[in-house]
Amino acid sequence: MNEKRKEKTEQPDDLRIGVFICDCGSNIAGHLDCSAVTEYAASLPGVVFAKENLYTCSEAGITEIQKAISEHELNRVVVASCSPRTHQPLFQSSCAEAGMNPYLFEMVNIRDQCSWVHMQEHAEATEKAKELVRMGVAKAAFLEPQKDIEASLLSRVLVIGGGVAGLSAAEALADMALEVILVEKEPKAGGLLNQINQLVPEGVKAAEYVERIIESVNSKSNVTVHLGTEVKAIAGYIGNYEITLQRGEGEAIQEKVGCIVVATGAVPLEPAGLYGYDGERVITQMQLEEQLLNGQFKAQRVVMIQCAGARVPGREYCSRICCMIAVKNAALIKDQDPEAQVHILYRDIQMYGTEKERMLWDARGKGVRFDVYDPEKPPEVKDGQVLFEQPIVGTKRQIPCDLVVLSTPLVAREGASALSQLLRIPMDQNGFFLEAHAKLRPLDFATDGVFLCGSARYPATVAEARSQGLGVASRVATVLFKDKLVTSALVAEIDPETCVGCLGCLDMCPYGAIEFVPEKGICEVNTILCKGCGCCAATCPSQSATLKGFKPKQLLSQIRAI
Amino acid sequence: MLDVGRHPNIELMAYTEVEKVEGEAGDFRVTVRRKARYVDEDKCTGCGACAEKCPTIVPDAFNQGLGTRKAIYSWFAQGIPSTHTIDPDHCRQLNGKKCGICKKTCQADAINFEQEDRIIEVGVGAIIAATGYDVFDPSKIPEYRYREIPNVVTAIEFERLLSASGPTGGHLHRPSDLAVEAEIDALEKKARKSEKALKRFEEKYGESSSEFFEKYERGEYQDDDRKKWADKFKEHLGTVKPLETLKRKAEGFTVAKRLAFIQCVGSRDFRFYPFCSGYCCMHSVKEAIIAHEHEPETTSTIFGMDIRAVGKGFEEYKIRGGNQSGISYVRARVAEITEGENHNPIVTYEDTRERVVKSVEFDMVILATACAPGKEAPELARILGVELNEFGFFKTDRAQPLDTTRPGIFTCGCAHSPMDIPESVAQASGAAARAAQVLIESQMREAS
Amino acid sequence: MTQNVKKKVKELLESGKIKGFLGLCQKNGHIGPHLFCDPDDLESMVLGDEERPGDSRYPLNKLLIHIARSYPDETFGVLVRGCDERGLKTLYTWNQLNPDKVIPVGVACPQELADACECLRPYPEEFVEGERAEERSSASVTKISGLDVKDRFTSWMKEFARCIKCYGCRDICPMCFCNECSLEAEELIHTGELPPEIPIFHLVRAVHMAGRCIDCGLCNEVCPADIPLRTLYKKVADIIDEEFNYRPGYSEGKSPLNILGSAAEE
Amino acid sequence: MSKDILVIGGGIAGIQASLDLAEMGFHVKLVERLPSIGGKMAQLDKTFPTNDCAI
Amino acid sequence: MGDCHYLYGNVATEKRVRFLKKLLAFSGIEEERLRCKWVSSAEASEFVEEMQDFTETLRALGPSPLKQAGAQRAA
Repeated sequence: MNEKRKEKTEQPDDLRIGVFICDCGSNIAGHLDCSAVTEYAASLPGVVFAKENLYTCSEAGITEIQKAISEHELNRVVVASCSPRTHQPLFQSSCAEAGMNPYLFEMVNIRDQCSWVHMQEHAEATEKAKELVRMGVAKAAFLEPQKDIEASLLSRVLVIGGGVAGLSAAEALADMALEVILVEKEPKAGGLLNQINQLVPEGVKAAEYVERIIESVNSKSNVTVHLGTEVKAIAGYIGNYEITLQRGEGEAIQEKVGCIVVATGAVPLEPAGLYGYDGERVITQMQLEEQLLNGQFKAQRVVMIQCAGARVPGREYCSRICCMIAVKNAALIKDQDPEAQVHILYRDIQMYGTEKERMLWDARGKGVRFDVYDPEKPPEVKDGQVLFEQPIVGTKRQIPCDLVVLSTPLVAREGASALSQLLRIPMDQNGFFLEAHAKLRPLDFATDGVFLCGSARYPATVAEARSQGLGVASRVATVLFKDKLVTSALVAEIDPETCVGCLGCLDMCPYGAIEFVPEKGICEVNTILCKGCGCCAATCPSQSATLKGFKPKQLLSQIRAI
Repeated sequence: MLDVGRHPNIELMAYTEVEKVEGEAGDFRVTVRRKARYVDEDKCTGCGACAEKCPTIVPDAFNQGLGTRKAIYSWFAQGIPSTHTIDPDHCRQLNGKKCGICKKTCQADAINFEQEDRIIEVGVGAIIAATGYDVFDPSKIPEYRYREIPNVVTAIEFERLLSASGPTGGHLHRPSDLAVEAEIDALEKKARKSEKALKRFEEKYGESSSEFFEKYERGEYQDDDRKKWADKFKEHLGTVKPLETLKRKAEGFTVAKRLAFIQCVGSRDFRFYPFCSGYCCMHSVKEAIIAHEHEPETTSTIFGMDIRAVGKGFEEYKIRGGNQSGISYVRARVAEITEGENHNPIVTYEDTRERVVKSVEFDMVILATACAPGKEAPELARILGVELNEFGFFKTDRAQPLDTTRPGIFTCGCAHSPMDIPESVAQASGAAARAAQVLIESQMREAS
Repeated sequence: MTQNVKKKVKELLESGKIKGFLGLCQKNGHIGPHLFCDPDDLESMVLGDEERPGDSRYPLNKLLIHIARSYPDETFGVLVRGCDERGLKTLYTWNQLNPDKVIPVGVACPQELADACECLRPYPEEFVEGERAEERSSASVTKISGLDVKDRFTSWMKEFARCIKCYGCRDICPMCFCNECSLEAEELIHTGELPPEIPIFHLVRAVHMAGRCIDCGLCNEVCPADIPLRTLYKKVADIIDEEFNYRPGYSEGKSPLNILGSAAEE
Repeated sequence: MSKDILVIGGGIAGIQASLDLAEMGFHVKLVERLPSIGGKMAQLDKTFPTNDCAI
Repeated sequence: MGDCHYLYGNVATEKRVRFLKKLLAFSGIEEERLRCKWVSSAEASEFVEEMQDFTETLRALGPSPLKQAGAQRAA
């Protein structure tokens, strides 16, 4: 029954491993003896070439590897340097260019996991680096060549959310000759802008501004807009998503798209119980916007309190735009009625950038008063007065007022967690969607084919939402302008002979990438959906389900090499 | 950065400047000047052997003048392209003196002193101006005495000191200490030279210089040769004594532990730039956290009117910095920096908490300098035929935030306005989208 | 003793509800599993209590899997004791048997057998033969748990050291339905070594028994080295019960170790 | 009518714009005043808020 | 707890570890020899503390019984 398992556990005979030890400038070489590690690597079984480089990731380092592959006919390459996250794709593509299958490449992290954490223990760090390299070489011996997986791409995009971000994304995608399906839950597009009075800095009417964009989007032939519609189900994967839309009680609409843009925005916090909020004498900025919009605003003495329910334990983030809204409205009130007294109590006045800072100076010029309050001793609102401790002057102050406006932060929509389940996309602790990389991929998700813009990622001003809409269009184009999609080969596989169809793996797959095939009575992996997490391999008792690149033989050889 | 160098669709033209732009959206003719590197790009492998041998040492602009580089150099270690460049102002050979060492050492024979600037014409459909910004020169603010006090540095200089690939390999040596160490090196070099000369005399006359000098003092020798020997000995003493005192002083040097960060240097200041540069508050918090990582006893004080942690995860980062990395935030606008003894800068400010004027001594002061518009921006704007706004950045309109005033030309990043890296990256993708749209539109018009 | 069972089987066969009945038969002095298809030829059927009750039991469920696989559309009857029924329920959840295609015929175990097995429920839901015996808790587990860590280790190692790696426990176990067992994977258990890497060999099997073992005790009976495997697997089942309040055969659905997310815990 | 795009400035913004356009299949000419690209970000050691290294 | 890169990987592991701890204890290997802690990439200092504490516990427990058993078998 187990002849099939007879492959020898020792290494296959035709093994020619090349090991490259990187100094990484002084990051590694500064804390351990790289040449000793190189010498040691050369002595390991199967290693035919070992070299130390100053910067393996530099052009010189790359040519070094490629030269070694051709001269020494290497069929395995191990690079001991920094974390695979930084340069693994680069090294793999360089090996491929030199004629070696990129999956016969293994990286060993002797910087973040060794030199950086043992800066003062030079000798022990060198020994540890040797062991890490020995483990890497042991695993490299069992690497098998793989081929990348290819799939077709549909050049249609689904944009979820018709706020300014979603509209901008739809407009930009349409201008790039892509077909767009825009879905908006509300009967009318425009999102928060529909409740906003004026925009800065020229004081354009928000309604007009968003109307112009809606017209531009509607005028484009390759955009279909579904208002009052919600996304019910999403299946499939990058390049081939099947979407089910539901308009109210009507029948479901099926659509097929290649990429998805999430632009569901965020909602202002309902500050229940804060500063005696009652929607009458203590209102939110949104309610103030409405009053200004329909001309019902009549208050003479206004006090605005910033960071109401924000930058507090449990909701620590700064919601970025509430200061701008407060200063805008304060200046507006002074324009309408120079006699009005407007007083803004703040912790930090977040008027970053060029235009916002000038708004602040203009507002001060118009007589808006600004005062710092101490977060430990927040202001109190009592029958027509705001009492607070003014730290700079050091006195307790009362400001008589007939209206208090709370600047509350934008918080995640409750529907967000449902969407995150639907699309299997992660959220951060504040309920905003978590992008792939905070710095270098702010508009992508880790799951390929799904992108993000606007306040769904983090509160953003109108200008930021518009440029993020454009940005996400470019990110989508980098995928859909190609004729086919190539994904990594490191996915799971299930051995059809030994699988008994017990569905153990199927239940454990977080991405639903495993299906049961009744006729054959076994389970099979959808290689496009599979993210290579290995949950199935960890569950299968008979090792029928395994993850390419992390097979039991490979891992056990690595463990035994310690 | 690497991907740009290797991407088949990107032609990288480094050390090149735009000279002229004509035509309109969809069909621009651009003339660029590829400045002479005096090194053949195709042959040079960036091995750096020439830089090792080059005798001319020059302050390194990449390291803000803190470190040094040679007349033939690569902008920074992992720079792309790694082709080296000869600095025509400092290279002996190019200034008529005899040298050519780099040409001899270069195995790839890539050095070519006769190389000329090349003018190239390029046809493009759209242009993106991502020319970034300049760091504000704080010496314009007299009360911060940036030039006079060595231990007052700009944020970028501090960054270089922190960086493992920087001049001090990441150790926070104080610039005043670095100056002393440089002096020690120079004196040591001089001492070695004079010692060699004394040795020649000692071999010639068979006695040690000090014994000889005592006799000479007593008038035993009058001949010229002995006089030269005595003068040389005096000169030698003149170098060795200060060398000893400096060396003893150098033993006491430690890395900088008490750091002060002063925010809004040049920003929110009507004398220079009335706007807020957006990233410097967070930049200081990060530098304080990293400094604490390098040296756990480090304490940092950040002086700012507001600490603007407005981006995603920024406020949590600032709070964590405060709790775990010994950072305290003081709401104040620093009035003046003076120098106390041992080169320690003293920061004078009004502490708004206790409403009293204080002067506190620090090991080092870091100025969070403003994001000034590029000094070449006006010139580039003229070439591109676009307007600048009142702050000196490219003028854009509200409906299309990334378009300049000339159709087909777009801008993003700090050339558009001061912003942090995530915003720049998002805007860069946006500008790419706008540029792509121009090309797609013109292709469709062509096709129809 | 077997009249009621024979009557029931005869009924099922004649009514065509089942194609065949998998039970035990006594032929030329031996008791073995037998598929009775002819309603009139039930003479040799027995319940497997030759001298003492339950002394010749077989994993009839495991055999049923293979039979059902070759005749996917047919329904079969099978003789079940308390543990066999738990086996059937668990095999249903592991998609090895189709509940609509199996009709169990229950037999309750006598008290003597129930004590020997220390069985928690020595009777199936409905049974045609025997009476309900009292449930017993596993004294053997408490005995070992009482020892201190060092003694526990030495006692188990002494037991495991006698293992001759005959894989008998795996082959007999109704819950071990894998085509190929990872305990025979070259890289995990090297061939040619006796005893096999202990305690890894037995602990790996114990982990595979988590959420599967129905405590039928066949492994104990079949082990030539008399290693108290049942006690080990009883403890495994107890842990799963304490931690996730799930016991194979008693609770519904799959074991929480095999279900995504924390939903299964409460 | 060319299929090329000129990007002036080799800092993080120029690099990201060039990479996006190149991935879309356009030909990009990236012009940088200094001997190599990287701009101000290359001078940074680490970046907030994740402390990843800037290179 | 929920923000595992692969969405639920950590939940499954946590359950297995709870089970394994007790199984090991029953088979005579001290429970403390297996420890499972959640540390994100940003929590470097917590990771360091955790590892130091773990090494101290192991040092207190002395050599693993498996080691001695392995040694006997080899002898």
